[in-house]
Amino acid sequence: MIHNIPYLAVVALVAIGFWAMIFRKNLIKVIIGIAIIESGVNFFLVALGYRSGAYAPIYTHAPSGQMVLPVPQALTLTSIVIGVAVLALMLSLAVQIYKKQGTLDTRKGVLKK
Amino acid sequence: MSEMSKIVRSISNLLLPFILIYGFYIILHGHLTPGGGFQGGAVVASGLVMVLVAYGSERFASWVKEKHLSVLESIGALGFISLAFLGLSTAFFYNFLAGKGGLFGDIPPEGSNPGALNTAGTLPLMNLAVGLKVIAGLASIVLVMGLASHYFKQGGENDT
Amino acid sequence: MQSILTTPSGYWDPLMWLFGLAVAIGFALFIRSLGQKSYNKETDQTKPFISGNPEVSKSESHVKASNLYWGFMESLKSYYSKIMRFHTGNVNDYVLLLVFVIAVMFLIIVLAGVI
Amino acid sequence: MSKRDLVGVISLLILVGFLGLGAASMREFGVVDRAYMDDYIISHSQDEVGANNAVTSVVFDYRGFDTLGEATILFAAVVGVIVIFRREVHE
Amino acid sequence: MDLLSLVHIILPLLIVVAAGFAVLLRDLISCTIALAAMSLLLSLEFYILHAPDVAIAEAGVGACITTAIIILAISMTKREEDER
Amino acid sequence: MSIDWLLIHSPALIIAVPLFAAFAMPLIKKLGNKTRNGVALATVLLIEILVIMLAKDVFASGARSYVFGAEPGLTLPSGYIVPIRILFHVDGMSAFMAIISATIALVAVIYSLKFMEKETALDRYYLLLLLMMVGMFGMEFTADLFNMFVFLEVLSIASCGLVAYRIHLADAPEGALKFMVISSIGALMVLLATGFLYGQYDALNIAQLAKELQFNFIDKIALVLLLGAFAMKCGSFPMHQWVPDTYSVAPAPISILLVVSTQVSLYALFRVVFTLYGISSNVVVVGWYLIVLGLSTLFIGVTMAIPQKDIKRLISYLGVSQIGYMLIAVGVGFSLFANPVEFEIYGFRAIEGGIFQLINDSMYMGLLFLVSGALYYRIGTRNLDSMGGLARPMKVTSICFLIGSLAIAGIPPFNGFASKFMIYETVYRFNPIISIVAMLVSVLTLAAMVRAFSAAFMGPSLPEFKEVREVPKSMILGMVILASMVVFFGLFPSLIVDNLVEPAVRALISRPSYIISLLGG
Repeated sequence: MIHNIPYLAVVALVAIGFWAMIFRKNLIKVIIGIAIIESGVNFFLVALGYRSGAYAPIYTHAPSGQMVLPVPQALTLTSIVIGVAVLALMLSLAVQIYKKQGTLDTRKGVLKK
Repeated sequence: MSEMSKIVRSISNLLLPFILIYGFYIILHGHLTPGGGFQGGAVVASGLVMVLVAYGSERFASWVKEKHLSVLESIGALGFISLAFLGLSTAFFYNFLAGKGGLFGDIPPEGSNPGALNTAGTLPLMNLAVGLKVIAGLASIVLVMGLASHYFKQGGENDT
Repeated sequence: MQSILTTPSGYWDPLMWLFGLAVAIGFALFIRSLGQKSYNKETDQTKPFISGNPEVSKSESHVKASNLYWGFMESLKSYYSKIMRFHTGNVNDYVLLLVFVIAVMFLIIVLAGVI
Repeated sequence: MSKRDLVGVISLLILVGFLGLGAASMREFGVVDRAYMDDYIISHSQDEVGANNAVTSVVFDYRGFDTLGEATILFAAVVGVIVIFRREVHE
Repeated sequence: MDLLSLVHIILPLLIVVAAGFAVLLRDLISCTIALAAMSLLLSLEFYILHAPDVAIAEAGVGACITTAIIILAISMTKREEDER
Repeated sequence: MSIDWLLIHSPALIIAVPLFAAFAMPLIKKLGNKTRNGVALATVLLIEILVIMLAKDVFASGARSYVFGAEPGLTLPSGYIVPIRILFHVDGMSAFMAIISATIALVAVIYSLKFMEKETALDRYYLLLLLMMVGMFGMEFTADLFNMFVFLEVLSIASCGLVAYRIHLADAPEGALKFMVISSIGALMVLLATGFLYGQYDALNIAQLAKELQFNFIDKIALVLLLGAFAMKCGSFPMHQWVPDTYSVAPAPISILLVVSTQVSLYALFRVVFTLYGISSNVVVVGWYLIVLGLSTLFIGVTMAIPQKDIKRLISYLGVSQIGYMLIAVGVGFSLFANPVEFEIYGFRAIEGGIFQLINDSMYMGLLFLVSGALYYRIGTRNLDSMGGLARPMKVTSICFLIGSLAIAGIPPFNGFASKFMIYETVYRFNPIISIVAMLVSVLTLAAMVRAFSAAFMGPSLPEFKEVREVPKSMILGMVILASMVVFFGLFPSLIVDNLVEPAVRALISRPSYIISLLGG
């Protein structure tokens, strides 16, 4: 249990992100919440690949021996770039909403019912 | 984004070459040391972002045009997918250069070794293509948003 | 026949249905043709008669969409006021509902094996 | 505290509780008990692909198709941002 | 308990604290700084988890590009969060 | 370049050719507008042909696998028991979904040629449209959970760019942002579930995971996350509110592609339920969960549709309620999965009805959205209150709308009736109350469509619409293609069910053959 602290930190990050997305009324805060969940999931993937006492999966400098798992790192790389792409798109939309409606309040949208 | 003070500008001038060299090193040595196209592209793009912040987006836009960046990005993406297509005699994404000798075709010795640039088949080429694409993509995102903020500050109601 | 769709307790044949429809329409037309033939257009026969008042203009006699089904909406007012309040159009609520559904499903699916 | 907030807090707590239980009952951090896929890559990537960096060989060779998808996503996002901030909307 | 496992406990806690600040602060620029700090700590954690590739990517993308984009967006909108 | 070679590589080519065209689009732009439209149209046509070839082969001679970066057919490295590389697995169900996506994309491009003519930056429009197609095909073909996440993101980012395409409209950015928030959070839940499964079994391949799955506590958590995320992406009841927001602001050709993209999410849901978890999960609970979701989606969707003033919102709410039919039918089939006798009697037929409903839904929903787009093209508004008497100037459009509304309400002899008939009958055997509610919803659907039809097309011809003419030929062509398919599917339902739907359902429910064909015996 105590050794699973990184996993529990991931759950805490997901919870904080959801908290921001549910209870914060500012669109930029909602987007920051998504970024936090994204970071949490990335952390989760890398933590899954960790093997204690092993080396980075690169032969150039590592002494031959056990290595940490390479696949989760590759997945995380993909996921980081996806994260920044999504973030840029959402922020530009938020800017346009501010331009159209003069507010970033989620409660004052025009699409209702 | 408007221009910043002279101190900031000279420091960014000083730092830019180092960041660029570091970024291109990461891209080129992606198959040997930690790094690769994405990481190096992100580093180079962050150097460009520094210049954009220091000099302001209008001045940056007079050096680097958004349409040129989009052509560069397109070329990078096309290069990447073409390298994948070239393996189609066996399968999509087949690494047709690895282990065949010639350019990038050497096989590194088993186990821990410093490695040679001349290995890994299509990987260095893919790294280059992806690096180009990521540099152009991230830079154009920041450039477009910076220009938009410039026009917003001017406060035109009728222009988007 | 490629058109017959068999189901566990019967079948459905659209071509047969179309044939039946054609017969029914033919029968209806036949009955219609038995009626009086002396219907003349462009006479007073076809003009609307609104208790002696002049005819209203076309755009005024058009029933707009929000006025259609007025009675239906009125009789279900209590239901609709609830359901409309539920549709807030607020991004926070969308995420809240996802979390709510996931939480309920945790309770159902994970505990279903335990209890 | 409104009814909505109450629902939110309770369902968030349930979510976090179950996720936390799951995380706690996961295999222990740092102890990998089965790694068929990754061990194959660690032991074969150097002679199959020829790259010293196993992560790069995963990114561009074993899972190269994911990377193509990722490049596509970045491309789409850049195009989306340019479309959103384009200045003239009618010809 | 050796030093490394202590680091594996402290760094995640710091990351969670930084994330909490990124959500709780009212000033959006401060939130962005907290987010950048979280990214940097995360990148450090990746380095300790023997993932140097991911650490470089997270430092470049998460701490620099993301921050720049968010600050650009805030400069085009409002800096303060609305009152509840 | 023989036919065999083309068939072997077609799963990869169907993804790669539109990607190549999309990446080249910023360069093609310089060659002029005609070339740009021609390239987009040619790519979509080529893909349609490839998909039909592949589907014919798959229906005739079984599923096809494709390995990226290794010799064809070598799904496992020699002498090894787990797959390492990314695999594509095209079985009947994937081919069926691919036919729907390719056809609707073709119609969307044909319709866009005139409809979007007045907008700027059209190279980027076609680029994003092609990327959206790539995302759909990727999600349909892939046999890898992480790859599914990647293509889910490709699909949602490309669609987000297209929803926000008419950025000058007041509500476009808001609809797009809601869509993006929803889809990115859904995709993150999928990624979290992938992480949980990966940590347990060190595998990402769906077949490998399905083989090893034990349905312990962590597998249950992953199942819940996947179900929640995909249920939200396909717009089922409590999480359906983003659907009308997004569909109503998107251009009409994009709305019909968004309908297909929700169906692709539904396909992913079915894939998770049937192939990944299958019999090893608690079938009755999961099946009843799908049924309850479906019922509430049906009812809320249709009752919300009736009072709408915006024609596209009205159609979108009806689209939400149509998803409910598929969820109910498949849920009934899945809850009988553990009971082979009853499953053979009517459970299989129920799933067939649901899958047949899926292809019909894409056709008539597409038709209705195209008609609403035609109205917008001519009179520049989506508000039903300011329409009226449009049947006289726009004859073809109004006939298409009539066909679409009768089909969506399940009136014979159009295609909606055939699939709904199958669903009513099989579900009645399972539980009569569900069937009765479904029929009631059908009546309410007819009521909503009659309201829209009479408000827009009937009534006296209004003076402000004196100048309105019929829409241009390419838009008419798009509508007529879909309308004739609606009529054809309605007249020959058995042809479609026997040749398209049945192989798809057989592929969907046969979990062991999915595992064996990828991993060997």
